[in-house]
Amino acid sequence: MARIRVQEADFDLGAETAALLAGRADIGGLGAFIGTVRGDVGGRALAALHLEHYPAMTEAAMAAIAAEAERRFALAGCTLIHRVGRLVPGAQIVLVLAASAHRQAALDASSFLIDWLKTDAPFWKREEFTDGESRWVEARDSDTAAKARWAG
Amino acid sequence: MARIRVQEADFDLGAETAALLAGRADIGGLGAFIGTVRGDVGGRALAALHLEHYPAMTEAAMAAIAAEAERRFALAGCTLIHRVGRLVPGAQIVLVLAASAHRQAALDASSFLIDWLKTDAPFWKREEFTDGESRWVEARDSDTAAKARWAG
Amino acid sequence: MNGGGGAVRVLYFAWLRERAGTGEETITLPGDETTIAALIALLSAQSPGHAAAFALRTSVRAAVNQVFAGPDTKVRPGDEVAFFPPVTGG
Amino acid sequence: MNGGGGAVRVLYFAWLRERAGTGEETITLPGDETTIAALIALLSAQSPGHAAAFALRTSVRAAVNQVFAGPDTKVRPGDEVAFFPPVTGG
Repeated sequence: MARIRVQEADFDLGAETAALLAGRADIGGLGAFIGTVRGDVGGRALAALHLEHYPAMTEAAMAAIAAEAERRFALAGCTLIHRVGRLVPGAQIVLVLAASAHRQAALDASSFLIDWLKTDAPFWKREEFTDGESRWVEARDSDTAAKARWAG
Repeated sequence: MARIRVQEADFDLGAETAALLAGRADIGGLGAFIGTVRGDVGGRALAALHLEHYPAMTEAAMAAIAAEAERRFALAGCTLIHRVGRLVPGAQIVLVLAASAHRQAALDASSFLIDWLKTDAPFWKREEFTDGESRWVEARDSDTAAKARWAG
Repeated sequence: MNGGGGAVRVLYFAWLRERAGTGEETITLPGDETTIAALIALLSAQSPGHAAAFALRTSVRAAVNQVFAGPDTKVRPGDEVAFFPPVTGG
Repeated sequence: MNGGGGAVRVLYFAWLRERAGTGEETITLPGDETTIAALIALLSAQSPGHAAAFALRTSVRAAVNQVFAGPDTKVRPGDEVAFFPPVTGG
């Protein structure tokens, strides 16, 4: 039921939302999250983020996360899109949509989906700074803590 | 800083999001909520929802809610749009957008904004059923409870 | 201020409007100042519709000059007072 | 199964790929079955780059046949094994 995509191309929030809601009168709320590239990392100017992934595993891992959300929340549908490749500041990185008859399920599911994507989908970010330096982003304890809120 | 609108016309999620993100490289996450009209209320077929409001007060109340969100969360911007008039099943009712440098603030603020809109903005819904009957929606304890989570 | 009272604009919304049979009316206060609770008592005596509008007191909310108000909130000539059920937007 | 071992496809991602100096290689197992921990020991001996890739063991994650795996997860001929840092998508 979930729509899952990994792509270099940008995505269109309005079109994705319209596709999820089209012809449905059983949906009362839609929660969404979009992650975007910030132009500043700790005071250093970013030229771009490079998103690498594990192609054979990525969509299956995202589908498993969506299935877990559908098991936990009364969802009418959800959409997960994650971009890969070189993304400049201001660019969209990731889209999460969760639709439900009830707003709380829609909001909780969209939080759940982005928290789990951060810890359970095989993507890696490399930061390219305007001074030419480049470094891999380190996983943050706060992401593991955010996922741990959903334990049980 | 917040964009606040009350209108009969529909709104465009993609356009509103683009307007909020345009030219900004300080945003890392955007949380959104859209409320839509369900076609079924406890097994009865709905013909339409009628949204009434208190024009002289509505935008000021919405601005106060947005200001409270900006006080509590590190927001780069937010948008609140609420429709009024007759809305058929599937129609969009309300839009909340909250943008921040960090995803948790964006997600928390979008939840906060819709919870407070439900309890602190002067809108009233009347349900028009397909059998011709009509009734005012009663406020729900669960909405008051949802707002109470944000106490303090 | 003078002691002769003055006009207050009263608005009704949702089912309070339907029961009162009007969305807006002007009421002359007996004095310079009253409260929401006292104004409700005054309005309830206007007509059976008004009495019905205010019968379920726990379901009636109020605003004075577009700000949510309680039973003890002061009302003065020139104010705009609105009565309505608990809100159900969003 | 035969007792002569067999080939395992090994993938590296992010900085493990850069340190190992390759994104993909095929390794012949000494027997019919091993574990992620034993495979890491075997791979670390391949080159200084490999040793550097696996030096920070607490920062190395693994998957066997596209499913997250732990140090004791079994690896058999024909499997696809991937090594990478903790994920940072989203």
